[in-house]
Amino acid sequence: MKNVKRIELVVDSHHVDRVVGVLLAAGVNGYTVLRNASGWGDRGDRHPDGITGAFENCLILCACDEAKAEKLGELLAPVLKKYGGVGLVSDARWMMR
Amino acid sequence: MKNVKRIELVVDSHHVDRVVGVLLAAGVNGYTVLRNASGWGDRGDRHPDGITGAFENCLILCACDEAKAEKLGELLAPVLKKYGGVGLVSDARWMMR
Amino acid sequence: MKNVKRIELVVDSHHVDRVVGVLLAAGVNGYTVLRNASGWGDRGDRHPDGITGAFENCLILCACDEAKAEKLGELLAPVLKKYGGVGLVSDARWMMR
Amino acid sequence: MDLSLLVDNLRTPAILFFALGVLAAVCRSDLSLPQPIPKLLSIYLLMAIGLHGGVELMHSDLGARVIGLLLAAVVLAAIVPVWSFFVLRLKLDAANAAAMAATYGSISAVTFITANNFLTTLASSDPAYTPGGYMVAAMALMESPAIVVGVLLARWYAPSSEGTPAAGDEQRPGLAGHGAGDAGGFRDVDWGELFREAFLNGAVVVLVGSLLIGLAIGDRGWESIKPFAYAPFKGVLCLFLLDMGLVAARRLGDLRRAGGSLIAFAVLSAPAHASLGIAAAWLLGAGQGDALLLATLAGSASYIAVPAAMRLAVPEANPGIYVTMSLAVTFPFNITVGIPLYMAAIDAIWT
Amino acid sequence: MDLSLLVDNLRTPAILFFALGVLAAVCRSDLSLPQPIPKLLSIYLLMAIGLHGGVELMHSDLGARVIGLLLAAVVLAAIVPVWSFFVLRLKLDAANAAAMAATYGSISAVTFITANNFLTTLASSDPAYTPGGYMVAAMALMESPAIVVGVLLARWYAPSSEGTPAAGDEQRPGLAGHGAGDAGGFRDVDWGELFREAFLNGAVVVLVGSLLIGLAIGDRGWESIKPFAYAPFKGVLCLFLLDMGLVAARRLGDLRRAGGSLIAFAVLSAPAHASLGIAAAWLLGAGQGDALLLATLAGSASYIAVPAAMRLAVPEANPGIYVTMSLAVTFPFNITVGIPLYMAAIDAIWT
Amino acid sequence: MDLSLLVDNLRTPAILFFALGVLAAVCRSDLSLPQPIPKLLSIYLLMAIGLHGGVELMHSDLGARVIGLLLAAVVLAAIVPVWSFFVLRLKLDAANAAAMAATYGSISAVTFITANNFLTTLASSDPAYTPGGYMVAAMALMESPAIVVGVLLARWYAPSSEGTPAAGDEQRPGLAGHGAGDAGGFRDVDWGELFREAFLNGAVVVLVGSLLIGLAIGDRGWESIKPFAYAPFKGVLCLFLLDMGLVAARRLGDLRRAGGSLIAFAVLSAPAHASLGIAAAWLLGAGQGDALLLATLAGSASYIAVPAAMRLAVPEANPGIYVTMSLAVTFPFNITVGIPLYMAAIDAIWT
Ligand SMILES: Nc1ncnc2c1ncn2[C@@H]1O[C@H](COP(=O)(O)O)[C@@H](O)[C@H]1O
Ligand SMILES: Nc1ncnc2c1ncn2[C@@H]1O[C@H](COP(=O)(O)O)[C@@H](O)[C@H]1O
Ligand SMILES: Nc1ncnc2c1ncn2[C@@H]1O[C@H](COP(=O)(O)O)[C@@H](O)[C@H]1O
Ligand code: NA
Ligand code: NA
Ligand code: NA
Repeated sequence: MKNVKRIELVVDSHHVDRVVGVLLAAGVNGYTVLRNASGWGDRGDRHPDGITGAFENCLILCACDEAKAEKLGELLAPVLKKYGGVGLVSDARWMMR
Repeated sequence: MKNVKRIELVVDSHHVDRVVGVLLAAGVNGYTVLRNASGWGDRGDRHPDGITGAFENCLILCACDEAKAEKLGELLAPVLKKYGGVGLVSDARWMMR
Repeated sequence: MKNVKRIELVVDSHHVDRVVGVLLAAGVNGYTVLRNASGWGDRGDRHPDGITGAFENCLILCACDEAKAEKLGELLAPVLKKYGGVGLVSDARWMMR
Repeated sequence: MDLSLLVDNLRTPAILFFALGVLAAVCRSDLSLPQPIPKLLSIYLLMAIGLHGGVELMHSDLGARVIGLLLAAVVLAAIVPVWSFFVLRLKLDAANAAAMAATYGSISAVTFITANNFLTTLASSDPAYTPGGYMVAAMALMESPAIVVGVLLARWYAPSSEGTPAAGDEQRPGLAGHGAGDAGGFRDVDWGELFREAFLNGAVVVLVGSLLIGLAIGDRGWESIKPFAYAPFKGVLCLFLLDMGLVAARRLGDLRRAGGSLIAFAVLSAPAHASLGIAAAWLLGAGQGDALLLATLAGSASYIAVPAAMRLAVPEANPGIYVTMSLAVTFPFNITVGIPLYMAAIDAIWT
Repeated sequence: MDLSLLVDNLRTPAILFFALGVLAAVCRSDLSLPQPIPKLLSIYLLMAIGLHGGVELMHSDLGARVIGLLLAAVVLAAIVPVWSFFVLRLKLDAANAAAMAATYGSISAVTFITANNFLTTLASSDPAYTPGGYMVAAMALMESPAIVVGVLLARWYAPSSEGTPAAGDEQRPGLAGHGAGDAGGFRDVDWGELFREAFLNGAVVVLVGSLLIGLAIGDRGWESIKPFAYAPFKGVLCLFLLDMGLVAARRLGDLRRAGGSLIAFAVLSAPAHASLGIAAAWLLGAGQGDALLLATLAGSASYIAVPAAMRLAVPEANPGIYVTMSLAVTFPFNITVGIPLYMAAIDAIWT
Repeated sequence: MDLSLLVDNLRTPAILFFALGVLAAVCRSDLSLPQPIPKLLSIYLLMAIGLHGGVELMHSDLGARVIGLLLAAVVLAAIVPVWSFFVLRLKLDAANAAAMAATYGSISAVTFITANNFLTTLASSDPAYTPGGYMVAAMALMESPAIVVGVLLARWYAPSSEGTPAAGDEQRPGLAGHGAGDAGGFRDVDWGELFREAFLNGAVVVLVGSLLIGLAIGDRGWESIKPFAYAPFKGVLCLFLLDMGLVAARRLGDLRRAGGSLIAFAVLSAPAHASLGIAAAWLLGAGQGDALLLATLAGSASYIAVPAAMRLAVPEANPGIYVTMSLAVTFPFNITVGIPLYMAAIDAIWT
């Protein structure tokens, strides 16, 4: 098992492609997306209503090495600032496979 | 980036409003909810069946500071005890935005 | 609160039963499954299309003690190798209930 | 008993699809109708039955007999849980007995719909078998009372530490000083929330709302939505029962765990409660169609509205028991054997 | 004004289901139609209206009057956001004013469908009330222009630091040196993406595509799919409006926060813009049916296509404002009071 | 070849909606029908085609010719994968070749339905084009055999370390000593599971179950569900094909990666296998309608049942290859060009 950083992002569903673009630009090896999340934060209540699509959140999970995580922290800050959403970074170990 | 606690709860979908009420009472700044989870635990198999709605789980994710996490641990214990469900607390860093 | 390991797996939805079988074989006390995940990794783009069902991922979350996590790391490695998917292990504390 | 009623019933498309679902689940097929398909189907069914009932109701004259039937329905829904509770206490703790009592006092809309379906052929040859639109109102009235009765029973007979926690209750730090409002009502039952669950549950709202809309729109409105709300109804029921079969059969594991005496209750309470319905209908001079529906309502058990309410108000009760009994035993019993059985009994008494 | 138009409209099944949804949400019922049911229903409605419009269009002859109507539609969709923007700037910043202006310049397909519905009874007695299939084309043409205009306004009037970040912009480390392409276009608006959102938004594609398919398949093709695309249409609309009611009422919290002057805009802009539509229709010699639809399109506001585009192009704008106004104020106003009002005005002018 | 057949086919609503889906995806529209809408639609289609086939089957007399056709169907489904495997081995490893061989041996229900659709107009003028209800049974019989053959081929020709791991296999610590049962059958193929996947796959169960139910319910039962299972069928097919177009076109990236020779196989195998079907139908003296359906079944490739089974039994194979070829090449080929082509060939031979 090797040490990795576990990056967890919650963003507006409309922005997933952008955020994934940033992940790819940083050179990560994979990511996972869970749609249909609701939540609450600085931008108020967000609850997918199925009609407008305007209030759906997504959870993006990405495991990468420390250097990439560092870079992602920099690349994502302005994105989160402009488009809203939050990011968490934690430590994990990558299971051998 | 600042250090935060990452609180992760898995509860019956019917109890999300209650649990969220507790989170708000503790003064957190945001949370995220993923519905439609299945699982297995002390209360047996739980698998959303779409008819009864009685066996659907939800995952709730909340990042907050250590003091609030402490408080939440206290406030949530009786809730989890009475209504079932589990809670995990881990360390994370909050991305600048 | 007691210390636990937090195991997070992303696998093809068709393999959830197998992976859960391994979790149970290792003696865990519970797990949670979130379906309908998309993602990207060594096996390319995976996005649930609703027609073939062939490209849907699942996120499996399991909290267990260190010994079981150790054992799971061993048991799951060949599974992830053969069937694809990733596993992350991190530290967490289990909320009193 | 006229066996042909039973055989005819078992050859109905809807029942056969239920059987297909059960078979598929028993053989561990991967067939499933994922969320929210069943939700869509059940909202459709409730909406369609409500609208149709409302339109029919508009055409009926509501005499004393109808009022009597509606009253009988409410009374049945309120007393069934009481006696059930005391019977079930022999085997279950207060919380589980109360939840299950509420389940059996309330009704299953799909069982009602199946009974309606069953009547269509009979009604075409003899109008006494045509049920009145007010029977949909009876169903709507029977959904909620049992929930309230169930929760009252659970509170009354709960071990005192559960119902009325002492001020210094050690197991609830942080809540003792906050009051129920603060943390969402964990101290005691929140009556506002309970009434909301009982009377404003999604299923109840769609049914009652559609009934009232059916009353309001008149024939012209009904004609405009009939191709949606009436024509495909029996087909949608097939699809829904396919899923019911899958879901019911997948609870068979819980069933085994629950044990024989509960299964016996789930099977025997259906004809027992149905008999009360038949007796009431007979005393009130109802037609055979109305009698069958009242019997079916009384004999059926809830698996949507009640579980939702009980998860909130009696969380100590295990839905693996009360939902399983209702869904995997009483429901299949009623739609396959029960309905023809009640019909045969009614035919025997009425003629 | 002929009040019977209003009363008749309020007794339509679809409107009553909308009211039921609002009521259920206000009473905090747990009723919901989870994702993706509403998506299925809205795709169905767009597909059905598009096909029907296409088939009708095939049978119409497209003279100068029709071309005039289509042109008027596009012009209305492009100028409404401009004046709206400057009015809204009194209360909102550039981003929010632009997003809301785009919202009100574009259209709501369900409002259009409701107006169509409204016309069916009138049309059966007087053919002047039968709208032409080209009005669906007018709707399709009005979806997108406002999006482009809105984004242009947002860029033009944005605080300069937003629109054109300085090279050393401290708040965007790592992006300043990368250029827009690298990180997905965060520096400035990505016009390719914007046009894709405006003209290739799912709703637009289904509507325009179905219209063209309706034109292509001929009567035989239409007959084969009519039992799907035509017969159950009004019923599906009921189900969809039930959900619209739920969703609209659940945004009432945001409404209170937004304040009175925005609500006034949301209510008053509808008849104001509708008047422009009526004037255009009158000048072009359109029939009463076409006039009502043009008025309704002009008076309605988007809550699907525009929000999707604005999230991407003007992320600083708060959908809690522009979606809420459109969905929870203008939409209910139009389908309940607006449409009969516009009809009454048209009747008064035309006769 | 009679080009009007092709042109008429391309103007069918269903085909046009498929094209719309492809176009939307190619233009990168955000249009999508999220899960589980497509699942609902495909269960509906299988249920409807099964019921209709069952009802028709009840009315047919099952002579030797029908038995012959059913037998021919099974034989085709079992031998197509064998020869395909050896051809595909030239380009692919054993696992991928086997998965793809299974895919092409099995069938696509929607292609079958499209062919059925295609026949309706022809059948109205000449009864020889009316297919028998037993062709639905033929389809059901062709779903599963190829799965079993495919897995056998994969096991047989797999590199030995894959199929039978040595006791000390280093790459599988912890499993070597546990046996297959323990960890869920990772050591080798689990035949019980495989047969369950092959014969109890959801799609197979709904199709076969509905066929049997169609046989059982009689004309009265069928009449009661026809407004659901028959009238809207072609419209639902349009909606489903819209999604198929979206999904197929979104796999075009994988297609490019897979390379020309596989694409050639995906295109050319369809008429090749269809010819086998035509030959069998000719030898058995079938009508033109039955012949077209047998050809279409033989020429079509699975993208539901087989991928599900292969994910479990041959996980080394890449669904990005076999699903993509079937869905993004063979399916579009068959529904647009293939079916009219096979019909033209049959017409030429039969007359
Ligand atoms: N403290 C938090 N913990 C977990 N999720 C959060 C938190 N704050 C915000 N979120 C999620 O991120 C989304 C966007 O946040 P915001 O941009 O602050 O409105 C919210 O709708 C939540 O789903
Ligand atoms: N050890 C665990 N790891 C992850 N999820 C769990 C665990 N135990 C329970 N859960 C989840 O929490 C839900 C409720 O747990 P319980 O109240 O123990 O039945 C289960 O249905 C699971 O989804
Ligand atoms: N580095 C990663 N971080 C998060 N999720 C990943 C990562 N790599 C792969 N995944 C997920 O695991 C699935 C299977 O991975 P793979 O077997 O590598 O294709 C992918 O489709 C992703 O959803
Ligand atoms: Na009852
Ligand atoms: Na407008
Ligand atoms: Na084939």
